Amino acid sequence: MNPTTEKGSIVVETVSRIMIPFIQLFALYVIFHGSLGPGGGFQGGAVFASSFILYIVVFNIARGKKRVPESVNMALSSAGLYIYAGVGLLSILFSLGAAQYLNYGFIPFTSHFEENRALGIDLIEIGVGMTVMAIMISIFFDLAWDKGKEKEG
Amino acid sequence: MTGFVEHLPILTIVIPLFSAFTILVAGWFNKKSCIFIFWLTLTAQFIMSFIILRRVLIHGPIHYWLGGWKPPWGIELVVDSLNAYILIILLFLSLACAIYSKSNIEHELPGKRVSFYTLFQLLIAGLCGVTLTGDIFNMFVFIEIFSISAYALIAARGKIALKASFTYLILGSIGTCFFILGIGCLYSVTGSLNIHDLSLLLPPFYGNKVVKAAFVFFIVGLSIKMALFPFHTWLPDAHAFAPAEISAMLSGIMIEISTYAFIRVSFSVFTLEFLKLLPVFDILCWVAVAAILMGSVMAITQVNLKRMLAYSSVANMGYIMLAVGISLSAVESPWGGLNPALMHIANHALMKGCLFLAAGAFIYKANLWHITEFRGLARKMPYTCAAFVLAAISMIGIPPSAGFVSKLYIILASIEIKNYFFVAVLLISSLLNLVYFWRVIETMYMKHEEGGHSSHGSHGMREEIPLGMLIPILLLSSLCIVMGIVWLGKIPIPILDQVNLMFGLGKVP
Amino acid sequence: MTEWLISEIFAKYNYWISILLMLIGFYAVITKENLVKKIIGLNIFQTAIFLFYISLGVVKKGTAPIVSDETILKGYQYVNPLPHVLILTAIVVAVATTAVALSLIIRLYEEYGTIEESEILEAIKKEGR
Amino acid sequence: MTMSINLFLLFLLVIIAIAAITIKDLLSAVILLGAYSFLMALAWVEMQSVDVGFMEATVGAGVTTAFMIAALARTTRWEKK
Amino acid sequence: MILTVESIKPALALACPLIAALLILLSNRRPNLRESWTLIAGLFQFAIILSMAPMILRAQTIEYTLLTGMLPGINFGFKVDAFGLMFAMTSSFLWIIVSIFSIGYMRALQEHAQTRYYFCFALAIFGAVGVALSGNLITMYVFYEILTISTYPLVVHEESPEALFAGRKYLAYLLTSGVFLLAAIALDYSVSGTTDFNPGGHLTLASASRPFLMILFLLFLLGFMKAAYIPCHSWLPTAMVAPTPVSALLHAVAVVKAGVFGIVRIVCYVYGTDTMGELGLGVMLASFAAVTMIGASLFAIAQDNLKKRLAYSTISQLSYIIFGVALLSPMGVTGAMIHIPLHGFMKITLFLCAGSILVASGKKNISEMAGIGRRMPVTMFAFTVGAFGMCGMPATAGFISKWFLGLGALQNGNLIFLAVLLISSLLDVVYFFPIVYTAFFGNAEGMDSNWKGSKRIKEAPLFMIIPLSITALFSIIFYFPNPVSEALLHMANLALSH
Repeated sequence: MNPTTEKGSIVVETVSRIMIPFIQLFALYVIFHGSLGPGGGFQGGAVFASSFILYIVVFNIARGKKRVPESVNMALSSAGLYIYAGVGLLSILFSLGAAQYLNYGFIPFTSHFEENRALGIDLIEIGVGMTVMAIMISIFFDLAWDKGKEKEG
Repeated sequence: MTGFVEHLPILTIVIPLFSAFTILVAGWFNKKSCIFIFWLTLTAQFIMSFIILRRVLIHGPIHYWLGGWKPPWGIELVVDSLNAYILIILLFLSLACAIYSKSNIEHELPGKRVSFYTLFQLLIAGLCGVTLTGDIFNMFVFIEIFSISAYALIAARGKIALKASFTYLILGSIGTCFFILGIGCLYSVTGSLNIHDLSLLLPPFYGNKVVKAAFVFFIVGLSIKMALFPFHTWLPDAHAFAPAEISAMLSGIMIEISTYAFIRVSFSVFTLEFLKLLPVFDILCWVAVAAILMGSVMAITQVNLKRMLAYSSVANMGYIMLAVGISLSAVESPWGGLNPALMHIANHALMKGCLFLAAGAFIYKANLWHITEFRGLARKMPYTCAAFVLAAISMIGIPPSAGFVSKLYIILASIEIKNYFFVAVLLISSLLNLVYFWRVIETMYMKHEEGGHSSHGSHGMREEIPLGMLIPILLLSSLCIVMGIVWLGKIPIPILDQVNLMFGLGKVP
Repeated sequence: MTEWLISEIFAKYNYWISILLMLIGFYAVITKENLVKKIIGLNIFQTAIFLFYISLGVVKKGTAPIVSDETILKGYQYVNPLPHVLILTAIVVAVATTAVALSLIIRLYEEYGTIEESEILEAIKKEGR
Repeated sequence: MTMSINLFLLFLLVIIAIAAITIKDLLSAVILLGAYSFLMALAWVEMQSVDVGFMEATVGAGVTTAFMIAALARTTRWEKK
Repeated sequence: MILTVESIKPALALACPLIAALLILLSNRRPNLRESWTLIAGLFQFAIILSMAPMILRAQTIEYTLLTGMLPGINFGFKVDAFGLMFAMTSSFLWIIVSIFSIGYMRALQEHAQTRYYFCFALAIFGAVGVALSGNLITMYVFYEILTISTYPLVVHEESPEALFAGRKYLAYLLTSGVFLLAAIALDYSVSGTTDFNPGGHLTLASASRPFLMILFLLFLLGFMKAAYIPCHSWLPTAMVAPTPVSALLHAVAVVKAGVFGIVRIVCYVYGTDTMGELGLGVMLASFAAVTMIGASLFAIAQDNLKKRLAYSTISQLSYIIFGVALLSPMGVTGAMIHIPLHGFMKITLFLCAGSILVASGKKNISEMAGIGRRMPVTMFAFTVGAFGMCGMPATAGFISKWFLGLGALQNGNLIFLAVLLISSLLDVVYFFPIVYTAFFGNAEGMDSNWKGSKRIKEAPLFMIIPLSITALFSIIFYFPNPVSEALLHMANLALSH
């Protein structure tokens, strides 16, 4: 039961190799479909993160770290937050202070107010998804990776 | 340019959020840059808080609809004089702790600087959020944000702090669970979450059992958060074993913010009429009295300075809650209404902030935790000890310090409601304060070292802490005295009057 | 009596069950020595509160709050979506709390070699403050 | 019909919750908690709150369980007493 | 008709010691500079206070408001009337004297922590003069507590376990009393809506019920525990472990007099003599004072330590003042008021003498002082003057105040009180006379052998001799008609006029 040392069986490895892209595709669907149906940035991000967690559990944690290094995690989580909060600030900026924070109808992506709004929501969902995914993965790393044992082993 | 000022409340919440993650990224490249980003953010916030206060005092409350959605549906930020006032205290103490933290964290948690500052920044973002929001569920979310950051920050020193943090986590989560239960009850009755909207929708349901239950849930939940007497068990360890600046933030601001949440919920959501229906505030007074006595007595039994200060915080929460409890019955200006409570919130933030930072300084310099080890400390660290004495004098309530004024006001208010027992308790507790603080001062100043911890001998060199740590301590301690004079004067009257007017408390001159 | 039972217990059974679950969770948080068990209890407690919220939003014969042409045409009633949004946030918060708690448990285990509360307290006492 | 499903799910929830807090094997307790979360998600979907059900299924049943198992791997599997 | 004048002088007078305290801290390393700050500030302060005297003598009061407060009816400010000015003049003048003495004393004994000593001394004077000049109870309370806190380091100056114990006792008594005082002030304020001092008082029977007023008075009395009446006196003899100049100024003038001053303020300016009389509190207070006067004298007889004996004498003498106001008759109040400066001068002479004996010979106990009068004639002569004054012998200042007190007792019409006064004076003689007798006529054998080898005992340094001679001189001068003593009497008469 130690994800750092054990070697997985070939069946599990192969199955998850096939599964992971599909999980990720589904996660993307969830993120982008969030504004229309069930799901959204957070759920999508969590699904995305679980695909990585599956990867880490099946292969080992060191390989997982190589795939998603800590710096990438951090950059993704910050970038997600920047997107989220930045869109909010942009709406203030573009409306020259007339619109409120997160009133994304005012960001001139297109000429239509409603389209702007839809795009704004999508952007925000992407931001949330990125942050959630990165944070979840890094929490899992922190919980699962025993630094002491690594040095011994 | 009033249009811009309208956006400041949300900026005070978003900018620290931005900055928290910026610190994370910047820390990856250069560990030293974190602290500067942190300082910059806080200074900006502090300046903004003053602009907000000025705007609120002149033009009245700011209502800010997030995303342009109108209140019953969208989240609203409301800034009135109460928020603005609390925000300034919060940011001021944060700034002091931030300045202090530079040297201390390099020394105490050298490897964890980046994550420390990130969490600290998140803590401040959460506290600002609680203060500024006008939506009760949003308040819950921000309470959780600052609590989670606090759990992690408390645990930073490891060992006992871990256990303390865990206890706090469990109790704090239960507290917030009660809080959302309360929100749920209110929502089931009214279908709204906006504080202002609730206050309009609730009155027909005041007799409803669900509403009463909701109020009790709020009281229990927030009492756990603010460590009111029977629920204080998490506090002493958590406050004692956190890093110094976090202790200062916990004792000086975090429990006060929970008190603010309590005031907001009970006066803005449930209005005065509801509070007069139930005898809750009377009960609260007696609980507060128990907290005062218990906190003071327990503080006397402590040998660990920071634990002693933590118990003193329990007692001081008692003061604040007593003042809140009396506020209903005592109406006559200027000690009526919430004035004493608001005063003591500010004063306690200054005093406890100063005391905890000073205690941290002793630990920083010579790893001194226990009062008995402080022999002859005044010769080595004269400025820190002097600051400690000033803050302690203020805690005891000796004039003309800040603590004296708030104590005087609470006493006057208790006399007005003709409850002489409260007066006696307040006076006794100030004597108890004297006992436990004077013990420390006496050891520091009057007892000589017995060839103890220093290699320099009894008339050793000065071993003062770095300037960056000293300045906030001295600033806070001198404010302990200055604020006493300010409170006696007329400067704070507009703010306090506006708060009382808003809640329908007190007599307006 | 039976009327009361029907109106207060059976008609509102999900409230009663959510309260029962809350109590189970609360019991675990308070009495269990094991820290992981405490966290499990806390999770049950929180989820039960969420159940309470969701029950608030239920509309008999309502449909999921998804806007589409079909639902508008047929005039369906939606269940109240606002509690859902709240619970989404609350679940996030609960996960964050759990994550922090688990990391604390791991650190505690590294320090004291146990995750039983009484043993940790004993070790702390032995160490002296 | 739907009411009976709902009642059945909720009833099951109570049983699983009790099992999760009484069982001595922590790993089993954690798995039971995952099952509890998943059942809860089902119950919510049945109550027409699809969004929250989805969330609980991914986060409560998925990620939290993964976290807990990871934590158990670092500590110990059995509750003493 | 009393005219009120606005003037910043009270604030300036208070600023002197405060600034001096800061300068003293800054010139930590240079003793000469440090001590000259003390002297300069003392001179300035005395000059400012003295300059207020003409206005007061013209039956005016000086007011200065520092802060208009949030509390209606309370301004944080000063109001100088004749009584306050008397106390302020005494404290500030004696501060100069004692500062000069301290320089000699502290240097001769090479005491440690001298900066702290002078710093706290300046703060203590700040507190004492503040108490004297403050215009209402809240302001007075502020300075009263400053006085308590700032004298604590002086009491524990020695830092020995004994001193620490004394310090703890000191704080325990005085801060507890501060708590009572705060309660009393708050109650008073809640009843009458003001805490200002008015001749004639602001509390009347109409303002509250009789039991309430009685309890309030008791609280006030407990609040002014600095007056060291029995049974709340025991902190004072214990606090005698302090260096002698501290005992001299603080325990003969500033601290204890602040307590007595407070009681006079309460009796005459808060309750007013009429209300006091109607409530029957005068008799109660007078009996209290009578017990203290006689009891403390009896205690004093049993003491061998010179300073302790002086301390008990102080307790007894302080109660003369309380006794005087408690008589509620104009003569009695006048006697009480002038006893404040007169007793200050006489008692400080005695303490300074005790200090110079200690410096010159190292002796603390009376039994060891046989024949010392021949070695230290100036000191012991001054001591004799002081002692005679205490006993109320004619030709010393003590006679005047006792004369007025006696007249007051007659005016009151209660002969028992007169008897008490006489008995107490007799007891004063009983415990002072043996000291003078042993000092001059005792057997001087073995006097020289046990101090600094075989060195002969001689007079203390000039720094110490001059101050005590001055005060002794004043103790005599006040007896004979002269402008100063007439001004004092005039002031005491003015103090109560409406």
